[in-house]
Order: sequence, then structure tokens, then C-alpha cells
Amino acid sequence: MIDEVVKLEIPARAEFVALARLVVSAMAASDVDLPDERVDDLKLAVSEACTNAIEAHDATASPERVRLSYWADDRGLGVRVEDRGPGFDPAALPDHPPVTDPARLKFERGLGIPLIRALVDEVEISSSGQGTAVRLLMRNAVASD
Amino acid sequence: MIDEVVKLEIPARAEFVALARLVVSAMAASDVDLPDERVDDLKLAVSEACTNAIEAHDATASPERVRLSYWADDRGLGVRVEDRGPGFDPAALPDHPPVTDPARLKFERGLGIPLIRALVDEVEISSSGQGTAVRLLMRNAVASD
Amino acid sequence: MDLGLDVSERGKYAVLSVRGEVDVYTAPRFREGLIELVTEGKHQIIVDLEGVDFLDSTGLGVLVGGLKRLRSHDGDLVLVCTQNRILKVFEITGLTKVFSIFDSVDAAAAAGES
Amino acid sequence: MDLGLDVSERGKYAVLSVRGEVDVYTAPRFREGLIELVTEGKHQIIVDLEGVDFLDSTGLGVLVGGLKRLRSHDGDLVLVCTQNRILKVFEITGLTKVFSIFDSVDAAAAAGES
Ligand SMILES: Nc1ncnc2c1ncn2[C@@H]1O[C@H](COP(=O)(O)OP(=O)(O)O)[C@@H](O)[C@H]1O
Ligand SMILES: Nc1ncnc2c1ncn2[C@@H]1O[C@H](COP(=O)(O)OP(=O)(O)O)[C@@H](O)[C@H]1O
Repeated sequence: MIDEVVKLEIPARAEFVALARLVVSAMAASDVDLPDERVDDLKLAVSEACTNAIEAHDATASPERVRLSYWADDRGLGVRVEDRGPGFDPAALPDHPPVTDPARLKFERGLGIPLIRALVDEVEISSSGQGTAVRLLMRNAVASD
Repeated sequence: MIDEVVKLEIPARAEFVALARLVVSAMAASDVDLPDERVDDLKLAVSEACTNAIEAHDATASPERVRLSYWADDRGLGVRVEDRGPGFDPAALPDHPPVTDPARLKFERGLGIPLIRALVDEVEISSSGQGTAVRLLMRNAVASD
Repeated sequence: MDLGLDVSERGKYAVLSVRGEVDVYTAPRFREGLIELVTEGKHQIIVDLEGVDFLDSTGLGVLVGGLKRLRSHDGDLVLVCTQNRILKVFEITGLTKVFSIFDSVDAAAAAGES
Repeated sequence: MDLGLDVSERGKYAVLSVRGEVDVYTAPRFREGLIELVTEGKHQIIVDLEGVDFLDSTGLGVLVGGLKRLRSHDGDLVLVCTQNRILKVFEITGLTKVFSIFDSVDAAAAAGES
């Protein structure tokens, strides 16, 4: 399955996030058995992860780029978003959004990772001082909940 | 300008050629000053070059992938298509299609590189036993003919 | 990628109709559009999201920011949205509890008159 | 990526209407659609390209192959196309000299009757 991987490398700039989403649609059109709604959910998650990756590079004014891999296999459609930003501690963020807590309404930010976790079947975030990798997997119809 | 480059790596399979074209549209939408018609011409050329790259890999049954770079700068929109196929001698092909020669109508093939040369402002083909790279540049409105 | 913004009037409301994709690239233009209305003294705003194809958390941020700004002027910002994939984002983030969301600009304007 | 093929009848012609993108991935389906018609004994074919968004040299190859096959059955293959970006590809490759290209299925069928 390794040769089923599509790789995309983009400058860490806002205008390229749309391209990262577009590749999800293209992969979904050719290779997988996901309902449109789940493809949309994955696009949203990729958009959030890419936005964070770009902002991480902004923080360091690093000219590094954001690297994405997309793969389709029996399990579903996967995307990995990798940056060389300063990293962060994902465990320090709440696992799920406290949607009932009116206090969160004070925040215009901090919605990205909760959205990713709510929308995507499998989410793995690994982060260090060298950068961050977010691995997303949307499971095929049969295997999904 | 080096960080303006977008890179795409696809399996050498027919279904991914559409993705290679899609990235041309995405680059054109965000970064350059090319009329739609010239963007369409560049998409056609990228499609031809990618098709050749994929067929070159078919010939060797090689699991290698096709690598594309896209860049936008003052001069225009550029795309490089690279394969690790067996290579060929581009000089052995006619520079321009003999459009008036009725004999060419016998051929269902051999139209790709003539189309590329007719449509794109600058075309550079380098090929060896290690593979082939096709570099295409569509010049911005001001600089174009 | 394209973002389209149109402004119109409906009763006491200014209506900002958004078309296209709202993400980190286009959100700044969306934010400017909203701020411009507030600066012009429009403190009752309907944001019509029916033409939006995509909206992520940066778009949500613009809306929450706009709402806070308007409330500080005793104004309000209400939404028009019937698309499930967009509504879903508001639901997951709990923002359906913050925004009044209507099926049409007419319904939003009528609610404001009552 | 999508390729749509519809078959209909118009006078002595079978009309194959093509929608979507014709490239190395979709060309095999296009070729099969044509060959199926020939196998069914349809030797006068109009290929309607008005719904085509993209066509590259693999698509041209399918059309040239179809034409050769039909001529060997004393048949013909004519095209309907008014889109400049598609016509351009036929012009550059000199194929406007091989194919009769019409503005509409009606015009193509009428020319065949005369
Ligand atoms: N790729 C990343 N690199 C560094 N920090 C990150 C990354 N992704 C997320 N973060 C941190 O986690 C926080 C929460 O992210 P998120 O939930 O997406 O909300 P937002 O991006 O709106 O702040 C970010 O503000 C940032 O500090
Ligand atoms: N990337 C490539 N690697 C190896 N051979 C190539 C490559 N591109 C083109 N060629 C050779 O040049 C020939 C002409 O290419 P082209 O004009 O695109 O027409 P076609 O692909 O339809 O044959 C091909 O048949 C092939 O032999």
C-alpha cells in the first residue's frame, strides 16, 4: 500500500490550506468508500491541522514547509500533517470540548483540536521541540461507527 | 521564492493525473496573473507530461513515483514533472507537429509532446537512463506573447 | 480561493451574505467586512451563511469576535444557515447555544421585529 | 474523477454524449463505450463533446481509433463541439482536418441526411 501514498508539500502560508483540503477530495473521489459527509469532516480536520501547522511556523518565522501525506487503504482514508514548528503539549488541552460550559464562549480560539477529535475516527498527535505531526484516519463505512 | 514551491508526489497511476492538474488550478487561483485560457493550456500540458511519466513507469514496472513541483514567481507559473522511467531521446521526436501532413492521422499516439510544445511558453525536457524531467513555464500576461 | 461578501439591508438589520470558503486565508477579509459594518454604526447584523461551502474554526472565531463586539454596542449578530455540514460545526463547538440561527433572512428579520 | 457517457439515437446516428474529464484514467471507459456501439452494429456515430470539461491526447487517441474502426466498416464518426478550449486541441494537432465538427447534434444529424 505504500505506493498509494500521495505527498504534498506546501509553504507555511494561509493560501495553501485550501489546496491541502482539495487533495482530500481528490483522494476520496478516486480511492475510497466514504460518504460525502465524512469526507467533508476530514477536510475540516485537515484544514484545522494545517492552520495550526502554519501558525506554528509563523511563531518561529521559520521558512520550513508543511508536509502532508494522504493514503487510502482497506481501513479508510488517512492524512498526516507535519510541521517543524516549536511543538506543544497536546495532553495539556482538554480531550473534548466542554460544549455545555458557557465559559468557552469567551474564546474565539481553541476550537480546532476539539473539532478534529470530534469529527475524525482516529487522531494521533505527536509533538516535540522539533515539530508536530497530526495523523488522522477516517474509517471506511463498514469499519466506522 | 524557493518557499513558494508546492511539491506533489503521486503513485505512477492513471487516476492521479487529475490531481496533478488540480494543483495547477489551485496555484493559478492564489498566486498568478494568467488568463483562464492559459491556465487550461498549462493543465493540458501537465496532463500530457504526467501521462508520459506514468507510462514510463509502467514500462519498467517500477514502483517509483511521479514527482511534481509547482512554483509561481514574477515570470509566471512553472511546473516540473519528474519520473524515474527508462528515459527517451526528446530530440528524436519532431519539434513541431506536421499538422498539414495527412500521414499523422494514422497515429493515435505521439500527440502529447507536440501539444505541450505548442501550448506552453517554455518547455525543457531532460532525459537519461535514470528518468525524465519536463519543465514547463507559462509566462505572466505582461511577459507573454 | 474565493470569498464573496455582499451587504444589503433588511428592516433594522444589515445583512452580510458570505459566499465561498471561510478558512485561515479568507477569514481576515470576512472579519474586515464585519468590522466595517460595525464602524458604519450597523449594530444589528444578520450573517447569511447559505452561500458558504466551507467554514472552519477560524470562521467561527470571526463570528464569535463579531458577536462580542456587537454586544458591547448593545447590538446583536444572528445567523442564517440551513446546511447540515455547516450547522454541525456550530453544534460540536457548542456555538448553537450562543448564536440564534435561522432558516432564512426573512425569518431572522421577523424574529428581530417581534 | 467522473466520466459520464449517454447513448441516444438521432436519425441514422447513434449519439454518444460525453461528460466530464477525458484523460488517461477515464479514456478506457470512453473507448469501451465507443467499441460497444460499433459492436452493436452502430456505424454512424456522433460524439457529443459539449459536456466535456477536459480532453487531452489520450482522448484524441480514442476518437482517432474510433474513426478508423468505423471507416473500416464504411461508417463515420463526427463530433459536436463549440468549446474553444476543446476545439483548440483539435486544431493544434491537425485533427480538425480529419473530423467533421458541428455546432450541435441537430446540425451533425442534418449534415448526415443530406
Ligand atoms: N502544530 C502545532 N504546533 C504548535 N502548537 C500547536 C499546534 N497545533 C496546536 N497547537 C497549540 O494548541 C492550541 C490549540 O489549538 P486549536 O485547538 O487548534 O485552537 P487554535 O489554533 O484556534 O488556538 C494552539 O493555540 C497552539 O498553541
Ligand atoms: N517521461 C517519458 N519517459 C520515457 N519516454 C517518454 C516520456 N515522455 C515521452 N516519452 C516517449 O516519447 C513518445 C512520444 O510521447 P508523446 O508525444 O507524449 O505521445 P504518446 O505518449 O502518445 O506516445 C512516447 O511514446 C514515449 O516513447
